[in-house]
Amino acid sequence: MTFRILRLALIAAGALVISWLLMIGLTWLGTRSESFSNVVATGTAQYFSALTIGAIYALIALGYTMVYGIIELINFAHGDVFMVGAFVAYLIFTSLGFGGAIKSIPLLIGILLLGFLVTMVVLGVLGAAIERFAYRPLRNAPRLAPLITAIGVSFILQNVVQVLISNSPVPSPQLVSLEYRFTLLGASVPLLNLLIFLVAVVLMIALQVFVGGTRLGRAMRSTAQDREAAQLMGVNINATIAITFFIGSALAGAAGLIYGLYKGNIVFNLGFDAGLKAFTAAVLGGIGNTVGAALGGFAIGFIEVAAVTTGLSRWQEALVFSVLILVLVFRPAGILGQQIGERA
Amino acid sequence: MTRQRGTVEDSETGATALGSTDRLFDFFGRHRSVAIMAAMLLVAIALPLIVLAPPFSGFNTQGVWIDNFNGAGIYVLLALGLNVVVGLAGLLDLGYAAFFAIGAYTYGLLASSFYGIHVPFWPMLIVGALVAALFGIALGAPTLRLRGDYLAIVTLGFGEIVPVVFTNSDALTNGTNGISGVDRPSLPGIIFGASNPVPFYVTMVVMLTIVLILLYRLQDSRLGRAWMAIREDELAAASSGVNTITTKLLAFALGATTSGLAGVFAASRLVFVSPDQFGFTVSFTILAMVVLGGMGNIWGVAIGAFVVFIVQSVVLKQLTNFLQPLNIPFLSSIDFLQYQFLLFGIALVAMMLLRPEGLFPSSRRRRELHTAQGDDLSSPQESAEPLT
Amino acid sequence: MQKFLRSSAVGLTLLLVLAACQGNNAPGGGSTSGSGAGGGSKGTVKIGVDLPLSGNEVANGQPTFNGIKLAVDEANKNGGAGGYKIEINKQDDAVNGVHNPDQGATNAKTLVADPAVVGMVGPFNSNVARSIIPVTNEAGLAECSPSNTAVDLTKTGSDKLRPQNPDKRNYFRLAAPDDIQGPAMAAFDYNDLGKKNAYILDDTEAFGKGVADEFQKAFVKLGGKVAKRDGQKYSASVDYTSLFNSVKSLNPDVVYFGGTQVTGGGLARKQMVQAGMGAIPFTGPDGIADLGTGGSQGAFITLAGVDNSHDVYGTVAGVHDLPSGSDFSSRYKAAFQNDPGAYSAIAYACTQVLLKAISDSAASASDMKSLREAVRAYVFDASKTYDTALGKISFTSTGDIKQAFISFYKVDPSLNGGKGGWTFVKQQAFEGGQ
Amino acid sequence: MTATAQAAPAVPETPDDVLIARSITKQFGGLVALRNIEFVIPRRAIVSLIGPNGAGKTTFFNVIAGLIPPTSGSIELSGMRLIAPARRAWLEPLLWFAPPLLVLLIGILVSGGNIQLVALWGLLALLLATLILPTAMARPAWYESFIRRLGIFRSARPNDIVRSGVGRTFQNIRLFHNMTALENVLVGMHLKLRSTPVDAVLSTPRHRAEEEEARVRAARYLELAGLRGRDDELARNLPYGDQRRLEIARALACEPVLLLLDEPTAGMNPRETGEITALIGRLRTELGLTVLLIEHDMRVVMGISDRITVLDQGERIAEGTPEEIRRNPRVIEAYLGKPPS
Repeated sequence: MTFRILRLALIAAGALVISWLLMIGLTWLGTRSESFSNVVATGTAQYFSALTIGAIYALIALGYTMVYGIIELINFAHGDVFMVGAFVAYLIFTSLGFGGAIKSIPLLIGILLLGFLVTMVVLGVLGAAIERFAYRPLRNAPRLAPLITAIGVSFILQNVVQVLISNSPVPSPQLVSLEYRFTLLGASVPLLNLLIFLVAVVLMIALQVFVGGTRLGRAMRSTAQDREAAQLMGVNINATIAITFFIGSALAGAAGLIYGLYKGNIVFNLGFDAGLKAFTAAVLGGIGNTVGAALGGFAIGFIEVAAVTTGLSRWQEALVFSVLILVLVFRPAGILGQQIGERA
Repeated sequence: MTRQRGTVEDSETGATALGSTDRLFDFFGRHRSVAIMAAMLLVAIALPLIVLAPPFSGFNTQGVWIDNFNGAGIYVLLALGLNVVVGLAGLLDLGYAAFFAIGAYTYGLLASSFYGIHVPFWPMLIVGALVAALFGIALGAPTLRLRGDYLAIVTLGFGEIVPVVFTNSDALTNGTNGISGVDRPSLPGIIFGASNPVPFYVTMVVMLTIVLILLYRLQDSRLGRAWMAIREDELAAASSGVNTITTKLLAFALGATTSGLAGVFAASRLVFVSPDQFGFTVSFTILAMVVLGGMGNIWGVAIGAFVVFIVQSVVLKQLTNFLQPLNIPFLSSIDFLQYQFLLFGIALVAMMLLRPEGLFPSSRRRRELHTAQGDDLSSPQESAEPLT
Repeated sequence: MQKFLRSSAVGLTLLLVLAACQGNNAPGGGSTSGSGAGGGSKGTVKIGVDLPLSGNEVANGQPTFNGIKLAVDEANKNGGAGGYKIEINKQDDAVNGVHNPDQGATNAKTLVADPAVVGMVGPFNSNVARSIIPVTNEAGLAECSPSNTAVDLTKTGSDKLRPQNPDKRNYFRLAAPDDIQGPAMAAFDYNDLGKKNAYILDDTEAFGKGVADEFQKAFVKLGGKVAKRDGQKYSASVDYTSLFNSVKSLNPDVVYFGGTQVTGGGLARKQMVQAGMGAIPFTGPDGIADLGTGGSQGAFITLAGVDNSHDVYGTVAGVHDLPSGSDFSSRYKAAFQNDPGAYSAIAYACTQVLLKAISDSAASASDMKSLREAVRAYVFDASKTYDTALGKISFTSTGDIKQAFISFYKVDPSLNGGKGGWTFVKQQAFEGGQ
Repeated sequence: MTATAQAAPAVPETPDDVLIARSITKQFGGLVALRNIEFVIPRRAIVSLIGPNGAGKTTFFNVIAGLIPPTSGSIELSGMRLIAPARRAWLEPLLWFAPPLLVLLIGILVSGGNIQLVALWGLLALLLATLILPTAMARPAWYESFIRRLGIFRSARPNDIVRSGVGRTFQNIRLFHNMTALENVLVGMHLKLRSTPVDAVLSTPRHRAEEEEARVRAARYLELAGLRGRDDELARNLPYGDQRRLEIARALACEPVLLLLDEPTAGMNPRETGEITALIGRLRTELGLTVLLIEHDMRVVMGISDRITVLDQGERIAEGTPEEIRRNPRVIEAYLGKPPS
């Protein structure tokens, strides 16, 4: 176990360094600047924005992949759950009277923790409720039926937020001042970016520990493997699936909160686009695989930034999907997905 | 299979007991193409008359309704094509609008002053369908090894890439501005105009009739059975001698064909083609139409597409204008335009919860529901059944 | 069936509850008919409106629609136009939340088929205009767009949009075309601000890309350099940080954003400042200069943040050092409790033009059909002039505004008690039409 | 047929052998599922494959059926070497992509910077690719022989195996559940029907005649398998035993020379087992089929087999007539106190 964690950490560290070098190389390709220090500085700045975007995608992708793993449903409403998370955090912060950066560090930490807690719980409940009303009745229906209700739920969530809050973007409070920065190799990076990355990593590790080491986690894994068998073993299927939705949606809620802090701008329809990207990330990593989802999220963030860096901003989306298609052509079950051969 | 069932029922009820209506059904059961033609003719005549009566007349005038039917017809074509891919062959395609775009652009480029080429509409119907079919094969080929939802995301990717390519190829497709001044169809003595939707209507009805007949024939042929076999169990299909690759590619190609037709028709009706008509929301709408109508059932899908289009593009859009003059307290003062998403979303969820199999489940599904008892010995394999 | 009824009843109830909650948020939403005391004796005529009014684009459509509604309400209060009471036939061209040319054409057909519709305002997007104009042209319905700026809608290439009646123009607009607005800002950047190295970013949509192209042409012609040209398709989860990171080392001294507030303007400025490029001026077309104060819903300054909105410049079509300009803004505020959007005033002016055409030609027209034609002919009579919220204007024979004035605006963060607002910088006349 | 009962030396081949497997090895990662299996099935024989669980029987079946390629070794079906590890497979993609890329290159060189011309050439290249790629993937016979001439070899896929006369059933029934029994059988006849999609669309007389005849024939297969009158029932609604029969009927519809039956009596009661055993016997006598059978029920195996091969842990430990196998000490050992019959 320790060995496995150590190996994983080493691989992750290696990937981080390699992608950093890669980004600097791409920056050189894109800018063709003669000044080496300029290239390194730009590349580093780009690298950190890729990590931040990737972390958000990864957190959303986790929810997709967990739900898919357990009931094989592409939960198209998940992106909108993320959006609702951003708005819940917005409502919490503004109702407490915080519209901008908080100077006092202890207060900031307290408010953030409170925000995370409330957002994640509210969103978890919302996710479980959606499952209860829109998906559970269709568990034995044809497989595309819940896909359509998912699209319907997505429309409903969007319209409700639009009508109740705003039909145009809303400035979300950026509690962590962007003036806190650190300089690395000539690039000035907001501390917030690092914070977001760390929060995402902590949440992912917590999820891994939960799924890997607790009774509930075991119930989830066994349900994902074989629902009937798990049921025979005394696993409460309905509760397990509800908990999966709860956790996935709570993570999306955390992602929403982070997104609001980072972007400072939220809008009722941001979920669909972000959700689509996150879903792509989940598939890229190997859907059903939580580590893969995280990996896919970071990969998509990286590709998006790389596209901009190399001057291909107009082709950003096309590039993301081209990479996806290429990966799937050679690894039909994603990067880390189980490459199931044809079984008899 | 309809024919088959007809004969079985005959032998059960006894041919002597047939009434005149039964005889009619029997006739149509045997000559399905004639039945389709008769039904389409009936529908084509009835629709413009129905809308003269309230409440439909409150929404739009007859002329506009007919034009709306033309729009609905486009989506019916699209849904019929997607039904081949998703409903029959069981391949979840989330980027189907790409072929619609390709059909429309084929016509837009070859029948406008953009390149100065003006190929007439009628041959272009076939050209557009063929080009879309080719692209169906080209975009289908990389997905052949993929299963289920991996296939879905790759097709979604193609659905995203195709409009991006049209948007960014300024020199070739006029980029984001699209191609305006696309030719309308022409026939001697008949004007295809914006204010005269009837020629378009007739064209659409004829196209739909032909497509319906062809699809029914294909569905009951060796190819149709191979599609369904792949949908049910790809491995068993291959082990029964079905070449899964050719069969899947044919499904993509045939699915794309009808959307190519739809694209050509749409471009000539709108006299304008631009990338923003083919976003992924179009793909999702078509998929919703197929599932709501009842996957795999050709008539069901056609009706589903028709209903969803009319609800989305006519009823929800005109609801406010419709209710206002009625002076119903409260209802008349709501601006329904703001709640379109909500209403459409609720409609999607409610319909799926009430009828998980779609509005008109295919006949085999109905039979399954009626005879579902007594298969407690069913094999565990059933839960792994793809898509359907 | 019972189950179905029950669930639809639940849905309806939910809907009504929401509607009730929503009631005080957007008073513009409700009844579309004028509620004026006056109204005409001769009956009712309608002004057709086609705008994106749902989903993402409602942020564009609703303020624009409010401008039209304000004009109609005011006219009805003063006795209508030409003895007619004015109503609005409102159409939404957004499908699944995105403007859709196909739906636009369908809506235009609906409007054209309504005999009482004698004039039309809209659409919002140039691509929708390209599908609508063939329809309205065939019906001879005067159509005024408050926001279409694509050059080919009125000038070279516009005959393609009129296959049926090539000689009978019906489409006119008040927005300054791209080939005026873009070069205007190019000259302003180059001459007035003294900037020589521009970073140009567009939203890849018809308007944004078109105006940015024209800006680029003119800027290079003046002798300026383009540091980098990018296009970032707007999606609600778009991120501009990496774009600005990548251009920082190229040292641009001015940024031009081709796009609107709704396709990312405010966010782009915010992330630009956060990427450490706050000292560089951010300039853009009328989609940026929405003239809304900071804090009002969806305004540029609100989204960019007032702290980030310094050195932001925008062009606005029309004459703007008018007392009536601020007057409009306060009336709008009184009616809708929010600041006007970028295109509210211009939509208001569009409606004013149509109303004047209706009232002046009402006497000569015997029925609705002839009134529709009379209104169309009236607008394309180049000798007519109109008093509008944008000042005294008249049109060329192609349907572009004759007195093509471009006003330059700048954000002043100290205005409105520190909430920020736009101040007038200067205005400039251009040759209108061809 | 008079081969010795020795397990170790290769079984002598006669020209009339339906299937000849030469030292088949299959590895899954580190696990050796099959090790150097030599195997021959004479025409019109009923051969059984037995062995304890995990012996590699189903793996061997899947290799024969073209589902999984062997790691080494080869299989000849009716004299054609169809199954073997791929050779020079990397060459093949070059064949696919070279022509379109060449066209594109020529286009770029010829059009001298005119982007519209380049795009036209690009479209041409794309067209070429769309023609080549699907053809290559569909692998029609002429393509297969063409690449073999270039020294490229790829193992045959399941449908090619069916074409060369092998029909199969599955251990865990794999029917087309939402299709009727008759339609299931009709899918089995897929390769025997000649009408093209164009025929179907035009509803040519040839197509209609063929469909009529196919339905009659399919009904006969159903009858043969003991499913008379259940033509119109959905496969999923059939009772378990009938589902097994339907699978056999579907396999028969392929008109195979060699029929692979994977535990056809699993989960059946003694009466049904007897019926299936009788059916298998009739298949040989009436249709002249060769049958390869995996079976756990020793009564069935001993009752109808001409020869029996025993696998244990991926190795062939014995081969011979039922009598010989019954007495073979290694087999008894492998089954550990589970004596035959």
